[in-house]
Amino acid sequence: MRNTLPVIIAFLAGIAMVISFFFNPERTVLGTFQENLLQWVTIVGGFTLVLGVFSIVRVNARAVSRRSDGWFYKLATVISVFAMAIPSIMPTSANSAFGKVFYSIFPISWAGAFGTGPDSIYDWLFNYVDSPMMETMFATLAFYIASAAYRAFRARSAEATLLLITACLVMLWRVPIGEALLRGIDVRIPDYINMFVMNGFNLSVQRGIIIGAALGMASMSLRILLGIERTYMGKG
Amino acid sequence: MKKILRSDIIRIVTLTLFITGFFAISISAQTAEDPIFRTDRIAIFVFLLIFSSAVLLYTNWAKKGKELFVRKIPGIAAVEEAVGRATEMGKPVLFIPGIADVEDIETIAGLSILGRVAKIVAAYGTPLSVPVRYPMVLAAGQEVVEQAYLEVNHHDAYDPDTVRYVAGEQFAYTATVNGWMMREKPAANIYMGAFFAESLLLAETGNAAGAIQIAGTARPEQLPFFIAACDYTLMGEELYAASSYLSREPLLLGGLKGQDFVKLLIIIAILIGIILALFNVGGWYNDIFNVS
Amino acid sequence: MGFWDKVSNIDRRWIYLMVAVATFFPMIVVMQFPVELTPEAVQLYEAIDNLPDSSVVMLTFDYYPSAMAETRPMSIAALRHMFSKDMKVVTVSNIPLGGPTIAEDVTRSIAKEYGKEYGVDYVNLGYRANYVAVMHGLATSIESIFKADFTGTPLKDLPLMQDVKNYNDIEFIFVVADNATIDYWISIVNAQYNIPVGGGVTAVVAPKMYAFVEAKQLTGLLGGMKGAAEYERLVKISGSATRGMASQSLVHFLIIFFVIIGNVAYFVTRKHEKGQK
Amino acid sequence: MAESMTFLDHFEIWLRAYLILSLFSFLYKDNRFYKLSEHVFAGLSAGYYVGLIWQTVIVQQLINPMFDEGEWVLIIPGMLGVLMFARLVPKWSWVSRVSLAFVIGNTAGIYLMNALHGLIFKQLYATMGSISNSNGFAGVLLALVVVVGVISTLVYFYFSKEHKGVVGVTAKVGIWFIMIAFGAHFGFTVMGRISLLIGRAEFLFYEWGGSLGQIF
Repeated sequence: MRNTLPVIIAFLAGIAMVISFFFNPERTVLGTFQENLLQWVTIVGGFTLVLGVFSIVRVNARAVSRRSDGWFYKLATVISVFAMAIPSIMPTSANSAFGKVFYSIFPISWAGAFGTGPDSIYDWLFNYVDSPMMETMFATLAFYIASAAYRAFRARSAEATLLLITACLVMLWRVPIGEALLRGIDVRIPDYINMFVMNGFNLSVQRGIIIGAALGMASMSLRILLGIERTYMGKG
Repeated sequence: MKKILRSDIIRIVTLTLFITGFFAISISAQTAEDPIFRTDRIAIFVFLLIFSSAVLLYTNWAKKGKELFVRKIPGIAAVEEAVGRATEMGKPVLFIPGIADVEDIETIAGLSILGRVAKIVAAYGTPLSVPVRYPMVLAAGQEVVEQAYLEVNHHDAYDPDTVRYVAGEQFAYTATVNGWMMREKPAANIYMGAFFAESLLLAETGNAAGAIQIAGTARPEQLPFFIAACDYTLMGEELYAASSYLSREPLLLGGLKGQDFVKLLIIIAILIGIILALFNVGGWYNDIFNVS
Repeated sequence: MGFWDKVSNIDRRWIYLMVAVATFFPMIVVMQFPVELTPEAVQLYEAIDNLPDSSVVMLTFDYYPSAMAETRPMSIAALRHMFSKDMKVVTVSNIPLGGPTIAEDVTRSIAKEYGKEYGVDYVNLGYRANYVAVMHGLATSIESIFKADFTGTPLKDLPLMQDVKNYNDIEFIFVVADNATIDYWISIVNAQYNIPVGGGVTAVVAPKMYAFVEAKQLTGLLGGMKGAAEYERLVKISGSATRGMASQSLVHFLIIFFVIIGNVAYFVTRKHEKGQK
Repeated sequence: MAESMTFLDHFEIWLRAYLILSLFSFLYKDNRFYKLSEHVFAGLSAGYYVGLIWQTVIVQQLINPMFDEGEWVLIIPGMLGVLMFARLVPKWSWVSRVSLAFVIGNTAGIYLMNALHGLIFKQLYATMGSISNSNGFAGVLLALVVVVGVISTLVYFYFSKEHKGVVGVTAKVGIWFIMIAFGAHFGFTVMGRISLLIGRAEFLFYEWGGSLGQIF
C-alpha cells in the first residue's frame, strides 16, 4: 500500500499525458482532461513549496531560542520570512468571509498594502530589498569570471588551449571594438566565427548534448512512470 | 530473481496493452479529415516502445546481477583523495548535491555519490556538511547519510544536522553557502548535481577559501566554469556514469545502459540518414523524423 | 620570488578592482561604438517586419529583474518595432514577480509614445503558475488560463481579447527569456502547435539556441546585451544596450588581457622551475 | 524625475544602494554587513514563496474557482496538497508520497513526450537534413562539421565502450569539439555577466549618483 499506491498514481498521472499526445484534443475528452490535470498538478505542487518555508523557520527559530552562535542573524531571517509572508496572505478586499471579519477590525484603506499586487508591502519588499540582492549576486559573477579566467585559463593541454582561444575569440567578436579589430585583420573573420564556431562547432555539440540530455530526461521519466525509480519517495 | 523478472514483464505488458487498447478504440472511430488518433505521430510511438523496453531490460539484467560494462571515469579517484586530505587537515568536507529538487535525475545521481562520500567520511571521522535547497532533498539526503554511518558502524558519530536546509532562493542559498565557506574553510568541496548560475560563485569562493574542489554536472552551460575553477570536473553524463560506477546501483546502471543503447541507435540512424542523403535518396527517410 | 611569480599569485581583489574600474570608466568618459549585425538578429527582425501590419503578436517577459540589463532593452526595442507597424501586442510572463511588473511599466510607457490604447492595441496578461500548463492551455483558450489580465480586468471587457482566443489568432511569439522557459516555448508550443517562435535570450542561454535556430524550431535569435544592441540598431534607436557596449568592450579586453598575462606568467614560471631542476 | 523626487524615492534608492554595496563588500572580505544582508535575503526569499503560492495558486486556482464558480471537483487536488503536510509527522509521512507521486508522475509524462518529440526527433531531423539542404563549398563544409560534431559528442558520452580504437579516436574528436563549444559558451557567459554588472553600475552611477547630487 505504502509503495504500490504512489506508483499506480504516478503511472496514471503520467500516462494520461502520454496518451493525450497521440490524440486530437478537439475530437476527444482528452483535451479537457489534460487541461484539468495540469491545473491540479499546479495546485498540489504549490503545497510542496510551502514545506520549505516550514523547514527554514524551524531551523532558524531553534537557533534563536538556543541563543546559539550568530542567533541575531538567524532572528533577522525569521523576521524577514514573516515580514514578506504575512502581509501577502491577508485578504485584499472585504468580499470573502475572512475579509469581512478582517476589515471590520482594520480600515479598508489598508487593503492596498496587502496581497501581492502593485503597491503592496510584498511587492515593495520584493522590488527594493529582494530583487536588488538577486541582481547583485548575479552581477558579482562578473568579478569571479574575471578572476577565474586569470587563474585557470592556462594552456596546459591541447584541450585547454582550444577552450581558451575560442573563449577569447568569441569575447572579441561580441563587442564592437573587438569586432572592428578582427575585421581589421581580415574582413571575413567575424562572419567565419559566426558561421563555423557558433553555427558549426558550438551548434553540433549543443545538439549532441541536447539529444543526450533529452535521452536522460526521457529515461528518467520512463523509470518514474514504470515505477522503477522511487528515490523521490524517500526510503525505497 | 524470477519474481523481479515477472514484475517487469507485467509492466511491459500492461503498458503495451494500455496504450494499444486506446489506439484500437480510437482507430475504429477514425475519420479521414479530422482524425482522433494522430497517425502522423506513430514514429514517436514506436520509438517510445523501443526506449521503454531497452530501459526495462537493462534494469532487469542489472538487478539480476549480470555484469554490465561501464567505462572508468577519470576523476572518480579524486573524490577519495580529497576526502583523505580533509581528514589529514582535520577540516570539514562540503558536499552539495546540486540545487535542483529531488525529481531531477542529477540530484538523484548526486545523492548516490553523497552516499559513497559519507561512507568514507564516516570511517575517518571527518566532519561533513551538506547544505540543500529543497525540503525533499533534505529528507532524502538525511536518509542517505545516516545509512552510510550505520554501514560503517559509526552511527553514534552521526549528527542529524549534517544535512541542512538552507534557503529556497538560488542566490540566497549561494550567499549563505559562500559565507559558510569563508568562515569554516573546508578542505574539500564536492559539487555533484544540477547547478545553474551559482556554479562559479560557489567554485570561485571555494577556491579562495583554499579547498580542493571536484565538480560534476550535466548542465553544459555551467561546465566551462567548473572546468575553470575546480580541480576535477565530471562532464555531462559522466555524472550519471560516475554515480552508477560508484554505487553499482542497478537502477542507475540499468537506466544508463538503456540510454546508451538508444544512443547507439540514434548514431546509426544519423549515419544512415547521411549516407542516403549523399546519394540523394533520403527524402522518405528524413520524413520519418519530421513529426509535427 | 620573481616578478612573474608575483604576477601569478596576485591577490584576486586587484582583479576585482580593475574590473570595477573598467566598468565605470565609460560612464565617466562617454564613448559610443557602432554595432555590427549577425544573421540571426536580422532573421528575427525580418520575421517580424514581414508580418502584415496590425497582425497579433505575443511578447513574453520571462525574466527576473536580475537579468534586466540584458533583456529589458530587447523588450523595449521589440515593442517599438511592433507598435511602429501597428501590431496588436499581447504580453505574458512565466516569471511570477518582476516579469509582469516590468511588462506593465515598459509596455505602458512605450505605448504612450505611439498613442496606443490599452485593451485595444495591447494587453498584459500577467502571470499564471506552472508554465507548462499555461503553454498547453493557451492552445485551446486563453480565457481558460487567464480569466483576467494583470490588473484584474476580466478578458471579456477587453476588445482585443475578443478577437484573440488561442494560438490560432497569434502570428508570432517573441520570447524574451533568461531561463529554461524558452526551451518549452520551442519544444511544446512551436513543436506541437506550429507557431513561429523567435527568441531574445541572455548570453548564457544563447549558445544552446543556435541548435534550435538551425533546426528552424526558433526563428531568429538575440544573444545578450550585444543582441539587444543589434535589435536597437535594426529598429534605429539608441537604447541602454548600445550605451552598455562601451563598458562591455573594455571589460572584455581586460579579461583577454588577464588570460594573456596569466599564460605568460604560467609559461615563464614553469620554464623557471624546469631550469632549477 | 530629478525635480519630483520625494523622501521615499530617495530612501528606496539608498536602500538599494546599501544592499548592493553590502553584497559587493564580500568580494573584499566577509563582514557583518554582508552577513546581515545574507540572512535577510534568505528569509525574504522563503517568505516570497508563501505570498507567491498563496496568491497565484491557492487563491487564483483553488479558492476562487471553488467558491465563485462552484468547481467543487478541485477539492481533490486541494486534499492532495494538504496531504503533503503529512511529511511533517514521521509516522504518517508515507501518505505524502501519494501527492508527490501525482505531481512527479504527471511531470514525467510531460517531459517524456516533450523530450522525444520536441527535442530528439526535431534535432535528428535537422541534422540529417543539413547535408541535403547545404549548398556551396562552405555550406557543405559546415554541414560536415555539424554531423561530425553531433556524432562525436554522442560517442564521447557513450559509456558502454572503453575509449580505444575507432571509439577512442571519435571520442577524442568529440572532446575537441566540446572544448571549442565550451570556449564559445564561456565567451558568451562572460558577456552576460558583465552586462549585469553594467546594469548595477549604471544604477549606482546614474540613480544613486543622482540622488547624492540632489542631497548634497
